[in-house]
Amino acid sequence: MIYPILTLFDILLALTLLWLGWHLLSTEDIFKAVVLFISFGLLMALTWVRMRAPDVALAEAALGAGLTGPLFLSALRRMNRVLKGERRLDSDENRGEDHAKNPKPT
Amino acid sequence: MNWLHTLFALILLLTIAVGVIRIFKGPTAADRMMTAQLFGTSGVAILLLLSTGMNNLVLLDVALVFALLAALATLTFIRRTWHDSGRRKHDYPL
Amino acid sequence: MPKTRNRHKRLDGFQRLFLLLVVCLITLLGCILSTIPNSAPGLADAVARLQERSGVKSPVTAVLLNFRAYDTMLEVVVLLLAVIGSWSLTKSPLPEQDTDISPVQMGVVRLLAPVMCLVAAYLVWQGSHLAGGAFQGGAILGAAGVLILVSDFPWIRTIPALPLRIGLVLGPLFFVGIALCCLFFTGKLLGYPEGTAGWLILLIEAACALSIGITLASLFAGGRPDNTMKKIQPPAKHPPGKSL
Amino acid sequence: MITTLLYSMTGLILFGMGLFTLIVHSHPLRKILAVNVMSTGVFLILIATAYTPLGQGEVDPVPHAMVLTGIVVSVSVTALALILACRVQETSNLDLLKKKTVPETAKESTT
Repeated sequence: MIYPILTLFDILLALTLLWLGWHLLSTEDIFKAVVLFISFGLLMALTWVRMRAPDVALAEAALGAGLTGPLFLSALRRMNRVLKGERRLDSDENRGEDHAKNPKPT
Repeated sequence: MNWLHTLFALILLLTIAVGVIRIFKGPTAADRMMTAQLFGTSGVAILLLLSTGMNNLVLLDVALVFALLAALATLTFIRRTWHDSGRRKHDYPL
Repeated sequence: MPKTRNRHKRLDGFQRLFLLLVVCLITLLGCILSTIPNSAPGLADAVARLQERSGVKSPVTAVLLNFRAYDTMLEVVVLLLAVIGSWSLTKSPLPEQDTDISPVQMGVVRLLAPVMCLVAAYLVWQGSHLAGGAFQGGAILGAAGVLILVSDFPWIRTIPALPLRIGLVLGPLFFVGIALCCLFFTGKLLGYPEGTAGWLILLIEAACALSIGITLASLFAGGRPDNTMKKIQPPAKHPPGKSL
Repeated sequence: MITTLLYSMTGLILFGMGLFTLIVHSHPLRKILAVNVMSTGVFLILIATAYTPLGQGEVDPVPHAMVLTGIVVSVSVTALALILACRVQETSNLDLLKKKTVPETAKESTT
């Protein structure tokens, strides 16, 4: 009784992974791609659990599902602020002296 | 191995697969982010079911890590994305 | 290239050729993968045979920190190199002014950050007999750091850089030091003396977890800490508006 | 056996999709995502070959250890690549802004 259910579980997991992977690589909205990537990481952690690798599942749950999402989101914001011209362009050269002078980007 | 637990894990995985639709259709960025949050919750439930189904207590720790870190992405989203460019229909021009 | 290139499903000639090549590669690799015999002799038996002598009960930790410990040592150095690379690229874009922190978020940070540190310590301790270890614990510590960084507390800017740097190199230095000590006493690089392997592995794991946590948090911060600003800041901050 | 094959093929297809996207798409963030998907595919193949079903002996811990270090390294390399991409965008915008007007450069740098 357990093996058909597990096989169904495997097939559903693999199909969802492929579906998520394809869409995260092909959507034109990059924010949607990042959210899909976070979900992809969560499902990868489930896959490692199914593959009897709890060590890898722990690492993936902490890194793939927990840390890469914030990484991508903050990088996305940093790039968007550059695009909108909100960010100071001379951020690294003379940041020390005029840090207090620059207006707060909103 | 308990087949009933595995069956319910399968059903929860099915709900995750259905929930992906909200990421595609979600009108605002917050809808998409909340879907990822929901996946974290479903993932905790699946892990708890599988830990009795596969008779492996380590999976409880994985579920603990899931539950601890699920809020992190949402918090980053609120602080970094929603904070300065949200509250409208969200479509990054990249 | 127009902005909506990704939206169109039509591909140009080069992209079609590349798609064809990728499909050929995948088919070839799939054929190779399907011919792997499933009863191939793995290394599971060898690891299980030497498990007693490794000092830990978890096979993955035994492989990571005893049988292939030099691999892990160099990998920790790779993490350090990533931080050096990011620090040499740019300064971290820290919050400009004191931003508003909602009480809900304060509550979340106050509740979650200590629990994360506790779980990290638990995972490092658990690595010797069940799943867990330096990488998992370090990842949770890094997540706690990200949680604090993302809240834009004003005191983040005043974190002194020297303890940060010491924390970054603590794990790799400790690992290399123990490796050299083992080389001196037993004649083998990372050949732990008889009976001390368990404790040494736990010590290395604790130091590496701390370093990995700081590494991941400073990679999230996205650049080196701003030392020049900190020295200017205290006189400039107390009389506000004077620096203009 | 069938589980190993299923997950290996999934990893292989993920690798192929990531490789294709890495070459075809031009946005740097998309390229970093593609490299991540590729590495996930490779990890999946490695773990799937080590898999043995429940009750038929132990799983091989050596690929697990390799994948564990690989995941940590891939995350830190991703972070480094993101910082590099942000830095490239900042500096390239700076250079273009000195010559041209703002909206044109913003449009150019997106593609």
